[in-house]
Amino acid sequence: MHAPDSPDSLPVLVVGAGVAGLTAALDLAALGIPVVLVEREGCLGGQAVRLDKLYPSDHCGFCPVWTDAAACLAHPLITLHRHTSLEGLAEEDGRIMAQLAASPPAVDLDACVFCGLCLDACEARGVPGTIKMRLEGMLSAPDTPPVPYLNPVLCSRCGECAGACPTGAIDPLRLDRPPQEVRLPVADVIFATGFTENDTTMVPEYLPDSHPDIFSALDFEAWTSEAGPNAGRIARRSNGKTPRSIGFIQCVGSRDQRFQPYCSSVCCMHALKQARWAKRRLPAASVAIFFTDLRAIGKGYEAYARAAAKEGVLLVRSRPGLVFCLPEEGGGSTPAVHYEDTGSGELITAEFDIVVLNGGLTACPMPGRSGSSTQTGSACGFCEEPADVSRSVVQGSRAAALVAMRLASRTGGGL
Amino acid sequence: MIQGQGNIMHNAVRDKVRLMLAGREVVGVLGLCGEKKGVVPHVFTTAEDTARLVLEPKWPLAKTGWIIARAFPEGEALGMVCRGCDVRAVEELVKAGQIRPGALKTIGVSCSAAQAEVCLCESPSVPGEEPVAGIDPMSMPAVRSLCLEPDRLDRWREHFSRCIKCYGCRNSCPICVCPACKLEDDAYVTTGTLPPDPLTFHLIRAMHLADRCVGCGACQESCPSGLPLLPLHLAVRNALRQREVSLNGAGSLSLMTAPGAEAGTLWEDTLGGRSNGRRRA
Amino acid sequence: MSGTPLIFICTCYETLSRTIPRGVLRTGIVARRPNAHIEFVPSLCRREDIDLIAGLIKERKHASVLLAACSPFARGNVVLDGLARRNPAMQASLVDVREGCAWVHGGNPDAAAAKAVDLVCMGLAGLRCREHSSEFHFQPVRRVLVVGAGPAGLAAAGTLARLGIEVSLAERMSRPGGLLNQIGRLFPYNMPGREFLATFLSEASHPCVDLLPKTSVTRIEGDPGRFEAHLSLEGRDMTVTAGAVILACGAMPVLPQNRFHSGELSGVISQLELETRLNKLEREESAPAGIAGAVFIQCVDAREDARPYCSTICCPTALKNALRLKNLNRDISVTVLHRGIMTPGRDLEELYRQTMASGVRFVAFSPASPPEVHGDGFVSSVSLTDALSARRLEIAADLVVLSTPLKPRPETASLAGDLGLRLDEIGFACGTEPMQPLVAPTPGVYLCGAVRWPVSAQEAVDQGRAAAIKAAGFLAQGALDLNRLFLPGSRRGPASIRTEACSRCGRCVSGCPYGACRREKNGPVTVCGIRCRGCGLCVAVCPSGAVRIPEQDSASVRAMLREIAPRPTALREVHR
Amino acid sequence: MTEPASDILSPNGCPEIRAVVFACRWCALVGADRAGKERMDLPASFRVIPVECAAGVEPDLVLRAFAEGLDGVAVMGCHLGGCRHNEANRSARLRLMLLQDLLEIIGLDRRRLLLSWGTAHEGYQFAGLMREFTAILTGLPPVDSRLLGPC
Repeated sequence: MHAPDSPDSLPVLVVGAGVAGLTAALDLAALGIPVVLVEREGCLGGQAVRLDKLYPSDHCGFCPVWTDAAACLAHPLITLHRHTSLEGLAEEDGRIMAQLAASPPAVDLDACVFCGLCLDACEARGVPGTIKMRLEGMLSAPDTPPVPYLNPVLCSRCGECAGACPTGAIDPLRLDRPPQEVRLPVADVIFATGFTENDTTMVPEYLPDSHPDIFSALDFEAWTSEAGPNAGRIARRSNGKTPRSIGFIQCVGSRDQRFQPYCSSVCCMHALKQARWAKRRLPAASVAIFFTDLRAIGKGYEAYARAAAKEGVLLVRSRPGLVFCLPEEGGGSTPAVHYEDTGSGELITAEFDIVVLNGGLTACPMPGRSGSSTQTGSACGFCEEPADVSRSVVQGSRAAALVAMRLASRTGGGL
Repeated sequence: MIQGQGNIMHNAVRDKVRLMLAGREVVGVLGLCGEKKGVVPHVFTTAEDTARLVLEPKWPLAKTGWIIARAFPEGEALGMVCRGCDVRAVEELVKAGQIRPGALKTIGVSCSAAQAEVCLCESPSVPGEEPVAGIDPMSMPAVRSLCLEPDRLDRWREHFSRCIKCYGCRNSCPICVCPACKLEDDAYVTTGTLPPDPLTFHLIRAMHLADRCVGCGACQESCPSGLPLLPLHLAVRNALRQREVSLNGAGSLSLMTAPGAEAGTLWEDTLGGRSNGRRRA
Repeated sequence: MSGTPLIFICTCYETLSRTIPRGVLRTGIVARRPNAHIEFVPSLCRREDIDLIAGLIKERKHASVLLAACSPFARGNVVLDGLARRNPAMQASLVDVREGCAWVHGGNPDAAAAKAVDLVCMGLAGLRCREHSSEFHFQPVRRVLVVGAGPAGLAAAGTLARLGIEVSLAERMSRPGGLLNQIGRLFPYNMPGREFLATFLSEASHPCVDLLPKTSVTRIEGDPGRFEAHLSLEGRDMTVTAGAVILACGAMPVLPQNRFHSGELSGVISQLELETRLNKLEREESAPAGIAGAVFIQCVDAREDARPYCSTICCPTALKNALRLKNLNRDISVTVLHRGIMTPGRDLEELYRQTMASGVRFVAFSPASPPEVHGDGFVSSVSLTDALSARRLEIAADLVVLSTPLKPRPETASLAGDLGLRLDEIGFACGTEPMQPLVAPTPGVYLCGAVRWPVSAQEAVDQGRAAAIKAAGFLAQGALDLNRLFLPGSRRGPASIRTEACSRCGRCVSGCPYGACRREKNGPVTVCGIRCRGCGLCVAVCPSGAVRIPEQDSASVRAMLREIAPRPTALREVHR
Repeated sequence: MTEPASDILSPNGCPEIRAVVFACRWCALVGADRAGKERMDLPASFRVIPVECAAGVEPDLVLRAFAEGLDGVAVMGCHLGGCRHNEANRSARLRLMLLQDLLEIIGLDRRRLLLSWGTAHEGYQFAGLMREFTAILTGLPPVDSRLLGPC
């Protein structure tokens, strides 16, 4: 086993607590290797817990993930730093020194008992709505219940809340404090920083953000999720009406020489999933996916796509040239998609009450990943190569394996 | 049943029994023995003895057979002249590992259509014999009035209130062979109350038998208060069959096998509308 | 040692008392439990609080403690786990009177108070009939059996060896490498297959790894931590005892049986055949003779009703080989007939772009009107309808390459059966989707590579490493971490069967989702503690009440129900 | 209509309803917890008993619950296909549906046994079920041993 006070008992740094990071951390800890897990956000689970459903199992997004999140929180060998990001890595006398920036929020999640006393204190004194009980992250995993959120703009820094808080969890002054630099010697690093959705405004022809009914894929997920604002109901953002038709446009800003040449590889299935759920919840609505190549190649994915087609999801091989707005009878406007029906070759303009733009996902940076001479640490998950949940967790375990092997070779012999 | 046929069948069975005994296949053959006052179950061991073998009336023997033969060492077997339900019961007992396969050798005798009517039996004939038309229990007024009529609750209340908790139904049941029984466990059935609380005493039994009941009616026959237990068990068995068919399209009666055909089935609940999709104020 | 449990009620800094006044709660409880020991505390979840109550319990000599506090998901678990760490032997249980009561019935304080009393009494009832299952240890054998020495199996073995774990690596064929032996170059970087294989062969040639060629696994018995695998080495039977098993027996290529006149027209070959030819040509550095036009047909025997899945690797393979053809002879016109090019991600998409740049032509067809291959003795041309332009095309070809998918190996089913793995409708093995795709429901059983789903060589080795570290983690733990599996905070042992009450009817055996209940031939039914995860299905189906989960016994549930049961009230009197 | 609607009202105008909820701790228990966190206002008629899996709920104990005089029993598990115990909840569903049928056969209202598969993992979903369930039970007379006992 891993000797606790040998020089190699330095912890392994895992950057990012998405599904890949969580898996890597747990796999290492299972071998008795201490782990420091840093997460930029307040809640664990990364993008996965923000998903309403997962394909192909149609499992809820957060449910499978929080088991691992809870295990990480409970594991004696895993130290978690929320609201902390990796700034860079330095080489100091043969050891890797990680520079972390911790910017603790006004409310300390680990100390808060959610009693709500701060709200009362604030309401008595401050501007109403300065403190709100709000879900940490879009979906609340049980390890992140609704916590008091201190609005930095409204807050007068009067400190009433801090006075009322029985556990000293809340402190408005933290709002103004600059991030604290932390330096931490680590044995090795695993990057699992995940991805961010590209700014769709890059793609002018699809009028992104110009119409409330044009969504990015993750916006749509949030808008329609069972834990979201509409509790699983699908409605138009413009007028709250039930949409008669929904169009999904694939490869928006990806597989596109102007922006992102590569394929994000998760969007086809993501769109299929959203389309199927839309169809389940609104059987009357017509749902279409405009794809370039329908890349459903994983385990059970093809079957999922076939089921979608059987359920009446319209699959159109086409890359629409234009999205624009048409006036609606009774005021307002509705987006319309202009595309070529590749089968017949004719140009079609179709109105869609909701248009979902699916595509460009960019890997998050990995500070210090490519060192001067060679690459440090191992990367896993989307930040290494576009990957969905089931691929990310495999990559996470793989990264853990590589690190464990490196440590073992250092100690000579097994762990 | 016409007398002539009866005699032919009777002789055929008697010959089978004699053959069994002669061939030393079995140590004895359990059957009904005619006496002056009536008939009693009896283990026939000699050819001449079988002269007293009678086939009527229908008398469920499976439990008796099990009690005699369960302790038999490897190689020993007991013959049994019995009806279709008993044959099924023996199969169930073997399936449930309660008796060594082959320890009970059955000589099946089909019931008459008239008998089937009495027993609410859907398969009165035994394999190998020419089929006798069974009846669908759910079509019989006896069952319908108890299990479908609006006022059935009152009927059941009246019936259950007559139970004297003698455990006759369980003790005579060829399926109820557990060494311990939930009906005697205070965690399930409150002990020391009469009549027993029907919700537990009778319904727990009904649940346990749902996928096993062979419809022999032994429980009902042995009930001193004449509770209509057979309709209850048949109705439950029927309900389970409906469920099985609707869930996995097969008639395989089992409370364990998970329906496979509907893999990936999604959210549902038993309150009329779907509960997800609408936030309530 | 006092039998009566000590009750701690956390008022959460008096916020609870706003809805449910202390007095009401106390009188309510005492009315039903006259000699209850009740302690009100402002908070339970800070470290000092836990220390405090742990001390109190010790000094007052209480065997068990009931915490009436917030929900397990809020802070409840923190307290329970904290107590368990300080005093493992203690019976502690938690009832949620905040989220579960005060916060949802704020509008009706009386009802809330009544419910809180019920909840506390339920907790007490549960504690009374609750049994403490003994600490559950097991000593796994520190050896892993890896079935199949393809890239996945080799990587798994190599990884485990470097982590100091003994490995038995069983390979059907005479030499390791699996399908990789037939592959000359690997997409996307066109790396020589031999080179790639060599790195993992050298990794796996390690004193810890015991490579068994020409060995097939006939049967696997036993339980996690001590599997007994029966192998046959060229007919000679042998047994390997391993703590964990990694299934890496791969998949096999479908051969195009007389599809597109393969077999009758010469020049119509399978992708694998082309692979071998290219390997030969590249070794001899000679150009392909007498080939002017080559046509690749994708999705042959795949993505159709008979075989409704995409085999993942055929597209990149075709692109790679198209490029190789081009590199051998620029003048060969190469056309790829496809139903969508499946090259997700960064590198594969790059490969796609390279291939297009090199002049390889891509034509999409729809399954409704598949291409037709023409020729007489020799293949001459391929005709099809371009799905994107609906135009008819006639392409001259003297080489037609059919891309066929991978299918599950026959032995997968039997091994999966032994190891409690489920198969998907195609016959590939399933892990625990979505978070643990390489982990079987049975602890200590893992899968990697094409046995789960067709994968590239690179992905196969990645999965091999992943499966390896999972197995290593499993062998590293001395006792199963029950807290992670069972009710929050309360450690729970496996189900147990009272033999004298068991009728051996086998309902639990056929019902158990983990194959933990089993009946030896006319012996008693037993529960395998390592497999059991305490779902309680066996308890629910047992007709004689012989099965029980020690920490949540039927008797205790019944006792809880008693506490909920409405007391006789005026209402009921009227009813009478 | 198998049971006469209850016309007996307690002083505060609504029948005293008691129900027990067997909540799978992977799904419905989370919903119950969230309902609390969001401080929703629910009828105080139900008591939650957390279970590891809906498959572990004994039909016999459900009957016991009715015999104890409870008006309703709810069993809530993961959605089918999402069970944490290798599809165990599918067979649980079959067993409990059969129990509903059994109640129906002897003339008790099947709605007294509420089954929910993956429909209670959000706070509002759990709340909605509890409100509807209570409303339904309010319309039914108390099941009491007395109700089925000697007349």
